[in-house]
Amino acid sequence: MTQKPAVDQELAPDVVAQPELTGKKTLGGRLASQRVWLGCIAGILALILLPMLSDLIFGGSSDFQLHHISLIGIFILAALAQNILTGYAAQPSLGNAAFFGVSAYVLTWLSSDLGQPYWIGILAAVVVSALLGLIVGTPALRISGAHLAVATLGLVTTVGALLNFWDTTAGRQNYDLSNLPDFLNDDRTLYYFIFAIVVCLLFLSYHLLHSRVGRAWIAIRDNETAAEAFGINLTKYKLQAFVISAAMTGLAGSLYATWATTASSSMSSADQTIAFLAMIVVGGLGSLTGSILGAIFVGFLPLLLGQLPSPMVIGSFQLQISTLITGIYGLLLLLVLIFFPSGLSSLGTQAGNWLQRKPSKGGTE
Amino acid sequence: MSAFLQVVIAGLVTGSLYGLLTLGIVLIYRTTGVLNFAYGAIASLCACFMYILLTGPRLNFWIALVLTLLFSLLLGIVLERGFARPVLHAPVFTKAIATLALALVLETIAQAIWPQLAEVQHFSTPFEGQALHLGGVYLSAIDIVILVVTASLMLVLNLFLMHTRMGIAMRAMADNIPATRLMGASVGRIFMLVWALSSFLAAICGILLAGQSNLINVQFMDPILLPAFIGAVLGGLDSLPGSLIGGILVGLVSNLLAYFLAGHMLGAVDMSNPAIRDTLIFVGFVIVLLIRPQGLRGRALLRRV
Amino acid sequence: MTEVVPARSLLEIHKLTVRFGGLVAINELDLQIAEGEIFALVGPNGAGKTTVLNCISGLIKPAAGNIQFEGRELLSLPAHKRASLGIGRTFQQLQLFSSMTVLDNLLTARHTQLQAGILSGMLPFGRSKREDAHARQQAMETLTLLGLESYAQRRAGSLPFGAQKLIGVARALVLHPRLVLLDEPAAGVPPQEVQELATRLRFWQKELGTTLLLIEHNMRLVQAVADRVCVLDYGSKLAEGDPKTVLSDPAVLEAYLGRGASKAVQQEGVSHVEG
Amino acid sequence: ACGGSDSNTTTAASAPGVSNDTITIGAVLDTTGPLKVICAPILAGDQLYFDKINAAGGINGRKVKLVQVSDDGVSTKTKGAVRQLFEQDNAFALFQVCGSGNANVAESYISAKKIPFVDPIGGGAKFKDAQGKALPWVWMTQPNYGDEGHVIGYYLTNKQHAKKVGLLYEDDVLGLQQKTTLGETLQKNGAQLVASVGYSPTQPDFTAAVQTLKASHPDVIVLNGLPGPTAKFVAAATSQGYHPAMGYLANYPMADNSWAKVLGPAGEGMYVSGYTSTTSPVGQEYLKATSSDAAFSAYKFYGYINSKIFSDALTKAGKNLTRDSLRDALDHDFNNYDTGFGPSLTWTPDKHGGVSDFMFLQIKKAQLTQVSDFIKASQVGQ
Amino acid sequence: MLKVEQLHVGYGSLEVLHGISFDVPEGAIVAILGSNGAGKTTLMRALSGLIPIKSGKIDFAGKAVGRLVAEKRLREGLALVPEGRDLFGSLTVRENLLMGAYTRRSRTEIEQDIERILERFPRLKTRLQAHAASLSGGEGQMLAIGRALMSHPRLLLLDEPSHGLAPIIVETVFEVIEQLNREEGLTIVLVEQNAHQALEVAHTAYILQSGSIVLNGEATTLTANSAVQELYMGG
Ligand SMILES: Nc1ncnc2c1ncn2[C@@H]1O[C@H](COP(=O)(O)OP(=O)(O)OP(=O)(O)O)[C@@H](O)[C@H]1O
Ligand SMILES: Nc1ncnc2c1ncn2[C@@H]1O[C@H](COP(=O)(O)OP(=O)(O)OP(=O)(O)O)[C@@H](O)[C@H]1O
Ligand SMILES: CC(C)C[C@H](N)C(=O)O
Ligand SMILES: [Mg+2]
Ligand SMILES: [Mg+2]
Repeated sequence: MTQKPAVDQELAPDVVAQPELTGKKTLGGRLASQRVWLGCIAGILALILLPMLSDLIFGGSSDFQLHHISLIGIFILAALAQNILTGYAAQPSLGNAAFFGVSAYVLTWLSSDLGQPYWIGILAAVVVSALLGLIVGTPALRISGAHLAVATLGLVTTVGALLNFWDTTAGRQNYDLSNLPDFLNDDRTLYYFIFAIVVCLLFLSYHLLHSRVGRAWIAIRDNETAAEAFGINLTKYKLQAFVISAAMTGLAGSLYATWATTASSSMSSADQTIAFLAMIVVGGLGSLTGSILGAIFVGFLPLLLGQLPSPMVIGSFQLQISTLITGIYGLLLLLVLIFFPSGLSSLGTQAGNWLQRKPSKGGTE
Repeated sequence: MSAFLQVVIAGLVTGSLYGLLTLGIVLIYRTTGVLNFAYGAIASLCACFMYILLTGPRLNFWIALVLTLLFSLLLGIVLERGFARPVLHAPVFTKAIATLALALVLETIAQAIWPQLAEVQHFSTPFEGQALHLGGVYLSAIDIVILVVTASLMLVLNLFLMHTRMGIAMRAMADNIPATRLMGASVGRIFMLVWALSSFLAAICGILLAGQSNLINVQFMDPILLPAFIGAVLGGLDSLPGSLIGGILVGLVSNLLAYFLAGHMLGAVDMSNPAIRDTLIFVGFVIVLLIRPQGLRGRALLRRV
Repeated sequence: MTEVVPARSLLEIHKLTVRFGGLVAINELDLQIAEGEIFALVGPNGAGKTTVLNCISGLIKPAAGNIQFEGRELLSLPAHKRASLGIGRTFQQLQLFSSMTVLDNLLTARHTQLQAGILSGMLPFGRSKREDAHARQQAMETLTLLGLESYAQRRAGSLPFGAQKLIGVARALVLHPRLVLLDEPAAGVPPQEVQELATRLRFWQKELGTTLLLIEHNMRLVQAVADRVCVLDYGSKLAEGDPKTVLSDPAVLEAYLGRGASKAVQQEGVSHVEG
Repeated sequence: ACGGSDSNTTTAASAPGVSNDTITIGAVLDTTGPLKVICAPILAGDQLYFDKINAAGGINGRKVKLVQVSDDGVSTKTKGAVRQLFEQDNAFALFQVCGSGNANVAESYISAKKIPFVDPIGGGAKFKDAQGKALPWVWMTQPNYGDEGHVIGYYLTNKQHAKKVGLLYEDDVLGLQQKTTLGETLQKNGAQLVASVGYSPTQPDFTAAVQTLKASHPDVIVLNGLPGPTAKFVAAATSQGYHPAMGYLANYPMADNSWAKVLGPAGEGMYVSGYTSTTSPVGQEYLKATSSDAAFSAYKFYGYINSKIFSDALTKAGKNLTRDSLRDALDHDFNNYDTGFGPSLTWTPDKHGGVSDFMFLQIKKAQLTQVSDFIKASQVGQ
Repeated sequence: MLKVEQLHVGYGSLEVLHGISFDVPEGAIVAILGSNGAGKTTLMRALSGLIPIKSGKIDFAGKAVGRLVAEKRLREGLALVPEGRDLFGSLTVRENLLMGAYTRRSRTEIEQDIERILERFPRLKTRLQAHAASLSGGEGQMLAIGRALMSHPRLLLLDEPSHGLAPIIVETVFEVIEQLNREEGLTIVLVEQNAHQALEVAHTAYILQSGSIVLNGEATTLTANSAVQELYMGG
């Protein structure tokens, strides 16, 4: 886990048409960016129409299915946050689940124990996460690579243990997030609420990553020394990445508590935090689409696999699927990593390349 | 006093086990730059294999041991071929996550073929119940074995890695795989050796751990993986002696803390709570890293421009 | 070429010493670089040239000595602040932002001249987009000036070595810095382009008043552009002065140029580029 | 939105999940996560019993269909699992959620929807509200750890004449309550809890715990928690040559032969508290049905007998099965009900707690053997 | 000794070399010249096996090596000094040299060779225990050349060996090239920006432009060619 950039620069093919990085001057670029826009609009429309589709397909259990789908939204936020930190600013931090857990507890504490309004709780959760990000980011400036990864992994399990300690000393068996605003008790509005946030943050992140700040992060990822020599304040930008990532993960964490109506110390666990990293690796480091694809794959696939009938009857043979789910998931994960070593988003890029080549062939140039 | 000594000795033994575990982790890290999250699963798979040999065909302990070590070499080779080779050129993060996926797969396989090992089982060794009494201190035979095996493996391995042709090539590979090829070194073969070796080490570690607690199940390595990682990083990740020192430090400190904090309250907070102990260890670890970011024995990353 | 008497020093290095473990890489070095001149630093491999540059741009903390830029002490400033004073540089081993396009490399180099922070960066309109558009235009101008405009949208890491070298130069110049530190810009650049490079460096110096500190083993380039040359050996100054004199100094021939090279340099009579 | 509480069954039957020929019931049992060791055998026991019932014609003419979902043992996933049972799989009632915290998450859902929930598996699960009033939709069968602490304290002092007792406990709902009640009863009976050490389930090393307990020279050490960690503790003590004068006594999650086997030679003579006896007819019936199993599993037996209790409740609720009729049956028809595993069980609208009688077992030749009669917590505690 | 026919090579979908053919007789020094991006480095990578070839043939000493992996080609006697040096940064200078001798067995011979290389590049002697990552640009280049020589190749591929070297060392390098060729019969393929010196030592030369060979001939003839002078020798 050294800080080498994700792509083998020496021998990697020239990705001319990486729509996320190139400007918009060329004809191909313009077409690509039009396509990006069309894609976005189509995506948003699909999100709006999904509940109705779900009604058609699932009938009575539609709300429950939407509730499941909302989870993807929460994971997209978390993956996006991890990607900003790791895929762009190149900090191999495994600490995000700590923010995820802490924010859930802050929200629950404020609203269940102290009876504060939900919105205050969310706000406080995000602010506390951001502060925590600052606190974690400061030592992370000195520690790098695998050392940072292990240290932050330690942070996550320590925070998990402390949250659990709080639970036990407070004598509670589970931490109920009870007094939610009414509309969030409704699966459909919760769905719209979560995805509205997701779309907004994707939109804002897209611009941020293409702005001066985003370029500074990528510069740090590609070459810290050169970045510094060109006036990029490493301390400031790394800290900013930590804080933004922490705040976003905090938002995801408090939404998760809202979604599950409970906070649990297992939210700050090694499994959870590695899942966040797995999301962006599977999806694609340094790619927004990667965050989305990764969240779907890592966050949702196990749930889908859990829906497989168990025991599965194949002829006369009974397969106890439920005991194999973890392994099946691991195997699928492995296959994706082998066939898409730089993430599922490279699939998109390849398709994009192909799409882009076509019009310019018959085009005016 | 003897209780204190006992705690120190136990800390050393646990620490050595962490250290032993880190040897294989560091070996793979130094040759591929990857933290191998599947290491615990490999160790447990091998130890489980031995358990099956001991309880199924009821083989003699030593025969089972030899067979298990052979199995571990084979396992290493199979894993390298089937798993590590296809991701050899993938980015570091991809490799790290792939080891995680591998761990999931291995654990599932072990559980599917040996369902009884989903639960904790008794793992017996010829050392069980044997011990040395030194004054008031009690040193069990398996602890002595652990200390001796760890120390000698570390020495041999370090000599190998620092001074043999193959050892140098392994380190070279971590820097630059294409260039290693250009030197005529068969990267595939070295890589296979690395995996065989580290799986061999994992097997030893798994067996010793199971032998020490006389307990085994498919996931019995999980709780010691993180302390072992912490030990390895504390030591510097790129030095075998360093990682052993790091491992011992973690084992020792956590035992001593547990011993000294027992029964103490800080206001309403019970200081003997494991969460408090883990937190203190973690904070200490971070402080050491802040003072020496490269770890106690590690070398700072050098990048010239 | 007449001796340029430095009227006003832009950069003053005083008793600079750098050690790496037991190795003394630079030993009590004094250097003055005048505003607007092209100053070449040459010397055998491992003499400490790159180390001097790294001290100026803040990547290495020297053991002793001080460096003043326009009378301002540099060593107490963190590396990233020095760029905003107007110091640009290239690197011996490229160090481009290799996953970015060439244009984005140049935009990133203009970091200190842009303002946008997180909040304005997140918005699809407003200051961030405005200043980016402007910076992009300026970057294109720089690329055009150096004849590199066709590379603008290519991923920097995939370009041939020589091209990357020149893009490194473009990246250093795009900010219009007061002082540019060039570490072997001509290495890997084909001879015919070296001539062009010389012309362009002169242009930059003459038209834009940029001061250049140039490390080079390519004596054609040094002869073509340098106003003054300093030869470094084992971290100390071996000779300093105008290129002709210095490069025919027997000690320099002995330690650095060798007989063949000096012969070549003298016989071929490289055209000195003037503006 | 609509939610799943309204009936949308297409058959003429009376309640969701109940059709003319089947009753669908849901269970959240962690068969994939950390509680797998306990939940998987419980599920096997459930299935064994329901298969038997179904083969005999079902309950009031309806077959029982058990739908099990795993929440990976993680309480944030429990709600999703429960919702799946009721909103997707259209279950009639909730039978078993494994883990105290998880059961509590399930409780908030089923209470709001007025769904009966029988047998939360966890000695720390909620069945009373803050005012001590029974939660209207939850029925416990299992004893709670607090009661057990009283009985263990009583047994150690009155039957074994221990004076100084040490305690290893799991530092969460499994242990904290028991630590208190054990201490109280010991004190009341002239003995003392001389040291108590908490552990966390993932703790890799127990040496210091051993030394701390050893330093206070207890006559006996009580082991509270889960099979794995407590076995680790015993192994660590043994490898340091330590054995408390009067040995160990473990609480009921360890009342399983698999645990005795894990301990190996070190386990000989150890006491374990338990509340399920196989000497009853149901126990014998179970033993016969599982005679091909390698070893007796108390967890599987637990699943079996609880399925029986639940089936009895369904039977008592009558042919016209609704959630309310089931609730009525649970509240009124379980008066001194013979559980079939020893203790009797009484549920009233005001009392939804489980059994509170314990007996003690001893490991003899790696087998648990009953060595005491049932002792009622209500007689020894308070 | 080396025979290349109709070689097509590229990166991903981009083709860089469009059917290159040439011959390197045993004992010859062949220079390959060309401007930036002509494909010289790509050619060297393809010859040494660092990147796969799309089509065409590479015969080395009568054996088809075009599909062999890099390590097998080295074992056949084909060594490369890569562009950008590709040192093992975390290994010491000495260990880098030892890596160069990976395929060789005799300890004493290896030690002798290390001695010989240190004599040629005395600058390395003082840095023997330093990590390669700490070397200056030129020191690193010397090490890269030394390392390649340690394998006792039959054919040495040099990708801009004079890169970053002080003039006096460039001289040494070319001396060494000539000497190895003369005394040990080492065959050499040389890519250089320094066309003057390359043509001085080379027997024949090929000129590469946009991935195709546009000109070839005796080194002396090419030196006299005005177009070559204009384009590759800086007028
Ligand atoms: N970080 C470092 N650690 C150890 N030694 C170093 C370090 N940086 C430089 N050196 C050593 O200091 C000396 C000077 O190096 P420097 O890079 O300044 O040389 P240079 O004059 O630029 O040489 P070249 O012309 O070959 O690039 C070299 O011997 C080099 O090995
Ligand atoms: N990793 C890569 N991915 C994509 N294209 C590449 C890659 N490496 C080189 N190229 C392209 O291949 C072509 C030939 O490059 P090559 O490096 O072989 O040139 P060269 O002749 O060695 O140039 P130079 O003299 O600058 O070293 C160039 O157009 C370059 O952009
Ligand atoms: C079946 C029981 C032993 C489970 C245990 N009581 C728990 O709380 O998780
Ligand atoms: Mg240099
Ligand atoms: Mg090249």
